[in-house]
Amino acid sequence: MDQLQFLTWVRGTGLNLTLAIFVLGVIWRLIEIYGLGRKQDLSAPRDVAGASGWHTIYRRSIPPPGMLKLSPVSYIGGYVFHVGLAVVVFLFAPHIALVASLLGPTWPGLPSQVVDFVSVVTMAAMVAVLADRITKPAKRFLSTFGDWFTWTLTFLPLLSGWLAVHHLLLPYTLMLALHILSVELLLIFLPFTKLFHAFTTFGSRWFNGAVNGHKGVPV
Amino acid sequence: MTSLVDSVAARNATVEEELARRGIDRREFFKLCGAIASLMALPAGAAEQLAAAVAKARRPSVIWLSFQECTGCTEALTRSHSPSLESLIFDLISLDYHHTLQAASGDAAEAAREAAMKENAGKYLVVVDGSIPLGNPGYSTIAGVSNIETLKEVVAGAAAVIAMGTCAAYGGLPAAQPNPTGAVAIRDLIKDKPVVNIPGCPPIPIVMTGVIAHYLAFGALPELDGLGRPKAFYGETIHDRCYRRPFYDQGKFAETFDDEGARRGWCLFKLGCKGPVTYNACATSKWNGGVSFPIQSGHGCIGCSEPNFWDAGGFYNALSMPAHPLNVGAGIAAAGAAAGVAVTFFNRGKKGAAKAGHETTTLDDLEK
Amino acid sequence: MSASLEKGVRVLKEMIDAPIASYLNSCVHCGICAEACLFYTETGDPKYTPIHKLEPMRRLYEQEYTLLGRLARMVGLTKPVTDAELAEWQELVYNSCTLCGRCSVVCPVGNDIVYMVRKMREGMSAAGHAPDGLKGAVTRTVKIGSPMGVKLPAVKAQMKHVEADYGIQIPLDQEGAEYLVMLSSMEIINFPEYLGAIAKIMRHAGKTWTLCSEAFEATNAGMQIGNSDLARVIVKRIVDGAEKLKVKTVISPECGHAYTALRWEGANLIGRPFTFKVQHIVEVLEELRLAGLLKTEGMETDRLTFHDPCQLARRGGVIQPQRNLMAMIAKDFHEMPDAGFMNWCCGGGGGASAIEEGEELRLEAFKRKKSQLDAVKPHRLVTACANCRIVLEEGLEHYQMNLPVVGLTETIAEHIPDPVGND
Amino acid sequence: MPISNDKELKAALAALTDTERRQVGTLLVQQVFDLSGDARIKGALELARRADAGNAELAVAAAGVNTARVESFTQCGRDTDWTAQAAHFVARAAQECVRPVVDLGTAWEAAMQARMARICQTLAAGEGTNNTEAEAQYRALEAFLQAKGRAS
Repeated sequence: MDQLQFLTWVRGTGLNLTLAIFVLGVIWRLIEIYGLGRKQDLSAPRDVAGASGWHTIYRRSIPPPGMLKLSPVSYIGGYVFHVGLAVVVFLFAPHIALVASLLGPTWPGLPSQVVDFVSVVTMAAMVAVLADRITKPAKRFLSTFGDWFTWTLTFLPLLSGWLAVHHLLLPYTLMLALHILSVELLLIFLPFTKLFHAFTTFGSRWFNGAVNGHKGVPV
Repeated sequence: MTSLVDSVAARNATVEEELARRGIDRREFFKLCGAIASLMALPAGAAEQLAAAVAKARRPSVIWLSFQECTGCTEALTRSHSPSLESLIFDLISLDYHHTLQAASGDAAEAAREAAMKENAGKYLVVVDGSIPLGNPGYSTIAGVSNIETLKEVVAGAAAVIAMGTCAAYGGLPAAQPNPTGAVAIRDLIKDKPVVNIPGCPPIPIVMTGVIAHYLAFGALPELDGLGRPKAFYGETIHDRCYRRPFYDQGKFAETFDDEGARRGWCLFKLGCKGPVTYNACATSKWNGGVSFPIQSGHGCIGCSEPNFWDAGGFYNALSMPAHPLNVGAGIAAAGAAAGVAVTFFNRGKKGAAKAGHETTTLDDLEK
Repeated sequence: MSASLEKGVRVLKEMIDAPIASYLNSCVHCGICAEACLFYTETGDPKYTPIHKLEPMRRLYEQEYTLLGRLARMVGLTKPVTDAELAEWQELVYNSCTLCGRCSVVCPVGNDIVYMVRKMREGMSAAGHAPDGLKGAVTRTVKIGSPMGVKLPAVKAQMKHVEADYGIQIPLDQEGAEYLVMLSSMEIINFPEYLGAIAKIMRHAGKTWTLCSEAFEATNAGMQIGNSDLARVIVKRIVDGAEKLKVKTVISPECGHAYTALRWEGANLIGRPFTFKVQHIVEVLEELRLAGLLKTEGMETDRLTFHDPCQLARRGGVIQPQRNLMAMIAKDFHEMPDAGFMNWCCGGGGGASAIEEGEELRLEAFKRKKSQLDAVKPHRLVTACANCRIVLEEGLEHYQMNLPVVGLTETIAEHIPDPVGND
Repeated sequence: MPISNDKELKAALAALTDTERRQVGTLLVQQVFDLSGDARIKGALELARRADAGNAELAVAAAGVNTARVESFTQCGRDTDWTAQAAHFVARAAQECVRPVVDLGTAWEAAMQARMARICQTLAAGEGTNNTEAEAQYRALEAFLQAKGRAS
């Protein structure tokens, strides 16, 4: 199998397989998780404006008072690389074209040079967050193989994508193929690792907000 | 066009004598060598050295074998227009057998080939265009002899083999899915002789001339890359040499073949151009004597010099697009839902059993 | 029938629900919950990271309720939860967790970690891995009626004493009264002035109230040990008492967990909504204040600050009322840093103060409260939870901080003038 | 003038000077001191009895008594030992006597805490709630007033 065949495979069959596993995995896992249901709270609710699951979904993105200075790398690094990932994935012309071709809608993107800069910043933030995971005792203690694996799964697409765009290190055919392959690995593992927090975070925040909102506590 | 048969007398003449006989003066010849030297990125001083060597060289005997091919490669080489560099090629070599071009036919043609093989044993070049069908030898034969037999027989005494065109180099369109004839490339069959692949559908004539001239001048084939292609011509991608590259970098793309962008000559990436993944010299040496090349004429490169370019997804699917239409339909979602519901069914059952089996904790149940 | 791993696992299987599944799948091991937990920040020991306290339950969830998890266990990739593991986790789930809920409000992906610890305690207690202190407390509450062995005579004695001290008649078992006042054993034993304060306030506000002889104990050690079966037995007494006396509202006293147990878990424990209202005494005082029935005189002049009991403020939603009440009686009131919603725990809640072997860790964790107080340097510390008061006083004593701790209700009662004509 | 109820007790206390109130308070706490026996409280009471006790000394004694008070709390969730709890109230009563400023309220508070100590003792003995501490306090105050030669 030579480079063009490899690229064709990842752009064709590989992509097909990946999206299938991804769609299947996400739906399966979501039902598996939320199908467990929960008991209704019979205690009398305390109605307080702004205390509900929906509020928590956005409010929990803001660091609670006093927490930012306790874990700045987690918060700032976390923000930068999540927002950066979103910009690189959803505002880069080729990605928009790809998504538009798959799902239909299209939207304006950012100039390639801006996205290029953002991707470098995102990679830097990820390295910072990785360093934090290695040095901070609580984080290090919690870290399992899954954490290091999912970090790599998220970092490789960024790196290979950046190298492909700049035609660096490997021939473009191979680097583009590796980039697409790394994205496919990310999508395949997403529903079965902690990356699934991309979906369950909203459910978790909603439950947290609902349980505390019932008590009139806007969390 | 010099008829091949009556050139037998001139067979032993050197290139210099042959050119003089044709009335082509030394300046024209020097211009050819200068062009080839520069094209192959040889050092400046090499032009004279190349000219001196070629002039002295005895024109090698070349046997051209055509198997499963469309004669496009020959067509490209023999395009007749002003006495171009390509036509001069036939002055550098003694083309002793080419069943399309030679006047002889039938037994006479085969006799000419066998004579050339015997006379130049071990020194003649074999040029092949077209792939070889392994599915059934009967698919493609010359004079009743299967291509595979002819190839083996001819290549046995050859000094080197030049696989001319993507079919000979990598199997080409005959090898496209489902490859009914079991077409294979030369490199898949010939392992014991040096093989030079000159892919392209068709390849650029100057590339042919360059390789021959290099062989004549230095008595060896030029440096090849991993896919057996001369690095001088196939070292860069079309994309890296494309004059529209600045538009790609600025994100200026033509969206359709006749929109504003296309008319402005913007990058054709979104229209399926495979320039970034195709190694060839089209963007620099261009075609038809430097007139143009596919991208310059407004159509994306289809990657014709890359193996399997024919099965690399739609020619008009951009590289960042799925190669083929995807089918991730409701079936997949349904399967996911089914798995989810099934697990939930078991989970609820397990939870229910745990609830049913709940033994109310009393005070002494706190102790083990 | 005695406790066993099998029983504990069965209870955990019953407890795990969609929220817990969602949380366990969302955790990204970012460690921010540790930064919010005083047992980690003051000891620096990563094992006190809140989400780590749920590790056995997480593994059980994975092996029981996820397809891949079940497969992994079948092929031996993961080990089932062992009894030894639960024994090892006892210290993490009880001694080093006061159910203060700070981790739940900071988790970036929204995991309600304290919700899970509370559920995990169900399994731990059923498996026999609950601290002896709590076992004793819940046994005494079920058998005698109070975690500290207080029987009705002691309540009656205190009633008599308060009547003598305050000159007000203490109603007992008065059917049809508006309020049913509950007491926590801590108040009956250590802070009798609470009952006096209630009597004074109720007379001042002209409200009818009563104690109930069958249900004077407000606290619920069953909830602290994390066993709903026992918690149900305990809370049922209060419900029966309240419904027998046909009261409109039950007042949960100056105690954190009593409020959570009755107000939020009570209805779910007995399986039906209450027919009466439940309010913390601070909520009642605020209501009286708003209704203009709480006219205090004079102001405290020394420098005061307020310690928000976790179960009342962050976990119960009562944050502003205590400030309004303090404004009524304190001239020189200063908020501690992180006060209110993000307040740090005193270190003794959730039954932790009943665990003798947890004493040393609690005093270590108290340094966080010390730094909060050092930032404000008050002359007196006001709070609204009897257990907080004792834990605070012990901590302050341990660190040689001369800082008296008083209850909000008692302090307000001191500012209520005696009606004219009293002796 | 005999004192037979709390109203008269309060009136009598109201008629005393602050220093006398501290001494009466100390007297009442002394009557229940046997329930504690804590040396720090013993020292504090002796100090409070001296009319010339300075604020600094009082503060030191107060700290000791406070420690005794905190140490004698019945821990949350622990089984109540009413005898030990009695000692806690003796400490609380003693704390009133070593306050820098003593007024009617503190004297009355000392009396009340002393009674709580006695109640704890009766509870510990399981004799129900009635005890004679109140009367004992009336007799003590009468004796104090007698000694002061003032028959109010």
